[in-house]
Amino acid sequence: MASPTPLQLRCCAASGCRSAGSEALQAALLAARDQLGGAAEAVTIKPVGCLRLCGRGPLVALDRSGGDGQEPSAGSTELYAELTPEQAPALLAAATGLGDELAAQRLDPAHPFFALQKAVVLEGCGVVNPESIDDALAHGSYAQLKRVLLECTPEQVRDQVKRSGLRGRGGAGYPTGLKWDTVALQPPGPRTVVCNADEGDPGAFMDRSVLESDPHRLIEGMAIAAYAVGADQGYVYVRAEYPLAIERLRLALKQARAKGLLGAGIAGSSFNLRLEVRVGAGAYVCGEETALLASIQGQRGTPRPRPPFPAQVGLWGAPTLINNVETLASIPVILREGGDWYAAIGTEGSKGTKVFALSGAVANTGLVEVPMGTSLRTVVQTIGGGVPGADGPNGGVKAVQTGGPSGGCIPAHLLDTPVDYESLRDLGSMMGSGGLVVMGETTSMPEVARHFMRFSVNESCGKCVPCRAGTVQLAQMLDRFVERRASLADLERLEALCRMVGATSLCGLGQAAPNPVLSTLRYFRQEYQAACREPGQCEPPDACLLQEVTP
Amino acid sequence: MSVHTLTVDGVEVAVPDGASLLDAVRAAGAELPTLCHLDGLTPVGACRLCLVELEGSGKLQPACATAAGEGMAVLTQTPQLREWRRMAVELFFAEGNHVCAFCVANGNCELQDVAVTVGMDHSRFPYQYPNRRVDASHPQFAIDHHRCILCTRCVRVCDEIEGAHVWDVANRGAECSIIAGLDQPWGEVAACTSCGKCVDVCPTGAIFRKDDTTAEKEAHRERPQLLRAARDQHQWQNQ
Amino acid sequence: MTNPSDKLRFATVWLAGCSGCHMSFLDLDEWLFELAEHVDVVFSPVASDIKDFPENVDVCLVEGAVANADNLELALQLRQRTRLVVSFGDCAVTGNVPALRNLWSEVDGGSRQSVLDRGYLELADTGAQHPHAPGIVPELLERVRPLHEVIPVDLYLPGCPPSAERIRAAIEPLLSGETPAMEGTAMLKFG
Amino acid sequence: MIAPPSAQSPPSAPSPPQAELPAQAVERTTRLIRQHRGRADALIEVLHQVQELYGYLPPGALAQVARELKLPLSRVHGVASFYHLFRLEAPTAHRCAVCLGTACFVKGGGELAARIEQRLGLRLDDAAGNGTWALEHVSCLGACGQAPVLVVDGRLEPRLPMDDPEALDRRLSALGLTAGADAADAPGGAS
Repeated sequence: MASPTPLQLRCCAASGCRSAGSEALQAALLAARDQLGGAAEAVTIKPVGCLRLCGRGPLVALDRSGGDGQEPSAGSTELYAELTPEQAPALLAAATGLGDELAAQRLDPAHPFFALQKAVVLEGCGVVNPESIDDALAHGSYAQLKRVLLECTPEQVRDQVKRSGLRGRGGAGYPTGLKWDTVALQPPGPRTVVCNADEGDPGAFMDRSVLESDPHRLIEGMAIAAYAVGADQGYVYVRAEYPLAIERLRLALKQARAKGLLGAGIAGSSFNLRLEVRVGAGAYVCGEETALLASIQGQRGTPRPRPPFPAQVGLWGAPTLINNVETLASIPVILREGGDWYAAIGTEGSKGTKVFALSGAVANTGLVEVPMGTSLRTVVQTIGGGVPGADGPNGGVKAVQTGGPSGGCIPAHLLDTPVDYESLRDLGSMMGSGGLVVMGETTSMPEVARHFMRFSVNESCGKCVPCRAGTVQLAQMLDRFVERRASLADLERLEALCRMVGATSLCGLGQAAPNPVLSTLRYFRQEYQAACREPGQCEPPDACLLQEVTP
Repeated sequence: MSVHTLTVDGVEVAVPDGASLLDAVRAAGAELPTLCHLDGLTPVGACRLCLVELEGSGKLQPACATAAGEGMAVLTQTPQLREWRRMAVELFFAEGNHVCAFCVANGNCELQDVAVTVGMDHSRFPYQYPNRRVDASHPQFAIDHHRCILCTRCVRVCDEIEGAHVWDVANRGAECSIIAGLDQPWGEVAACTSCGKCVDVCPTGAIFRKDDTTAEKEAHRERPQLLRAARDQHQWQNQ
Repeated sequence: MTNPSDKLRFATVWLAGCSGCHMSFLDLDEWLFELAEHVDVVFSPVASDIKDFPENVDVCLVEGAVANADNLELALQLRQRTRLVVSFGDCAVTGNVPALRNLWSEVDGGSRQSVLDRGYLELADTGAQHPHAPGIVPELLERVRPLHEVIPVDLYLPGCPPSAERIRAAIEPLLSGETPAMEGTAMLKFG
Repeated sequence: MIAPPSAQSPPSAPSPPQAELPAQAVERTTRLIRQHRGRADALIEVLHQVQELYGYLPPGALAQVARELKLPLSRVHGVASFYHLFRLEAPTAHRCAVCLGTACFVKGGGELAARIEQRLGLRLDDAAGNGTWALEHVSCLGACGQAPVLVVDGRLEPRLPMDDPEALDRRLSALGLTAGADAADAPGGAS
């Protein structure tokens, strides 16, 4: 562990707080410390990753009793929000017991937003300095990699992962251990491990937070995965829209290589691993695994039919393990605490914790990690605080969008649904990567559906016709509903085409593109019906049509 | 060589290992509509017309790009599949400008034929009328993008058989288009050998010989298969 | 049947098209006499002088796309007055050649302006000007549409033109109150 | 106006004007391709770096990349035009991106885009913009906690006050998002 320090300020240096001015704040804190001297000189100022409540950044945590508070709820830690550089001296004064000017900006660590979170994947997030491998090592990074290389066979590693019940956090929820087995048990030959960090769902920023806050955890997870499946090379495919994440990940890889934690003969073992970063160039479809592989190979990011699955035929034809960031970042903890420990968290079918990015019409926006099975109501109303300024049983919430453009809108009356893979699927939505966008009463559902359909139109790769041409037609049909010039026949056509595009598209993007329409039709059908003109409702009967076709 | 036994619409067939579901369907004497697939070229599974249902799982797979496996039960003509095929063809017609009346391929067009096969008597989806390009810069051939259905046969035949890779797909989604070189006029692309294979394989009137006018296009869509058999299996036509 | 005689009240309509479908219809030659025994032609550019579309029509073949205000008005009217509307030929079914101007719907003031400029200004040999005769020259619609985008259609008979045999094969069942199956190469052809 | 479908000159990119590229940039490109050991799978990485060099991907540079990575021209153009972040045309002096991700959408991102379109007199996602500014949409920047957000010349602008039109206008003016604004006036400008 790091040597205990009497006072420590942990300044959030992740994108959320950066955009709110955290760099200037940290510089001001350093300057103020030098200027104030005295007791302030003993205050450690450390940049860390995400402190969760992104909506009120920049955030700073103050540890009083020395050491890094594992959770902000620990009694010895205080948390301050929305700080300006001018307030740096006041913060140092508060830390050294010389003032209390910032009481109004002090957050209550017992608030459900913090108290109900369970940090597993995010345990180092907001605690370690993401740019220092020494700090990461002091917090236990790479300990599990070194241990498994020394003590465990690949089978034993895979066994722990299977016992944990971990399922893919990228959205589909495929059992991770099973995937690892499939790759490991392919005929002898080279294998590759790929981390899918192409987090493209609008409203999702979990993976970015992990990359920016605790990159060594991901690298360790990948290295363990590579060992478990027999891979000696790997790629992290990061979307180009995340420059800070890319920068920190590249730095972390360099540091890990320098420490002999990557490369040849890792930690004195015979295990070799070459890891590279590949940066995307703006294509949502590259989150689809076969498209991602094409992109890593320098091609257009178009998917191909499966089977064969990447676990059988992947990068350059070799078996390839593809896992998402959160999945791989869960691995070190699972090995440290044991698969059974992890499996005890969560529900029967969905084990462990899940990180959500909570945003939209909600009081507390930010990063939330909770056990699987926590109800949406707890996440949105208790943790999120509901819609600002609204009250009532559902706190002004009309619906919660999960799963991004592939998911759906869950209406307020179903807020007591536990968050797990099956429950969300049964409601016509999906877990997706973890974006939770809260929608208030004034949100028009056909408009939401059109928003997502336009996204799919924009992001369709154009390879297969249902997605390329079908999404265009669907978006135009939705225009008619948004502009209130649809007919009941349009409603029928909309549903029929949704089913066709969903069933016949080549990849997940097209297959899931109709979900936002279908789920809003399921729960908010009256809004679509209200946008239809009844025959005979118009005077003259074809007024709407005439309006449309005449100059 | 091992053999897989499977059923196609209840008919039992045996196909060699490595055969596709499309091969199995044909072996069973059934037919599936196809547009992007062409024997002799690598399948891409893009047009979705040859989707079949695997009984039991209910999963849909493109027959052209899926390997036949032991014990599979394949359904090719469920009412649902027929309806979706028709919708796919409607989407093709609606997204381009397919005016059969004065098309060079009228009467020899796979899109036109497939419309009849799937029973499309009109498109329920509004026509998009994209304003696309016509490139007649090549001395012998021309490409009319209005008629292109993005099957990528031209891209594949030029790459896989001719080895010139003149063509590729540019942009994405509804903006996709076939390009020559750096999106240059075809006639200016030095890589083109003027072999005419892209003309031969084009399912519609998108790529054609400039000598041909309405309904005069002759396509030779069997050529890639002959060439591939000649190269891979040394089967020549004079033997 | 709504008419007192047991003959079907039969109409044909010519919207934006070249009249080729009507020519093909006339190619039915002597079968037209047979047809006349089963139907009263109550409205047709080739077989009737009536100027207003009548009420209580049983079957109407509609050739052509919907390209101007008159086309639209007539289409709406015939739909209200007809039991079974047949979209007759590629222009009615797909928009076909008349709809090619839709390619310019997004540019230079839209397809309407573009086609007028091209036709009356750019290609004029002398006296270039836009036709202007309110109430006489019908206004062009901004977008040319196939018939079924404007009114519900009961039967589609594509072709440019549909051959006389296919027209007959489609009409014959209608005379005995049956619906023809528009399937297969015998009944379906575009172009 | 309807231009007759031109058979001779499709409006496509001209032949690569290799000679016009600055020699220094051409050399840099060669060097960076060598750093990737000329591997074809490095194409996307190479394009990123070449775009940094020129601000966009000029045809001549694409031709050079194709030659030195031993890839077909059409393959390189196909990849360059597939990904949203690659620009095939020279960018405007200033650029603004409005996030239309779901969180920003819920918080008024659409209205924000419309307001900026109006202020700058340009259209969203038109690369030419108003000559000085171009406005594009991005699908999510992962800054959902700060929604709605803009990126102005590479700098993220969080929490635009959509519920207070006056404050919004002041903020947008302060960012230089004003019609006819001289390029040099814009804070954070390239000057």
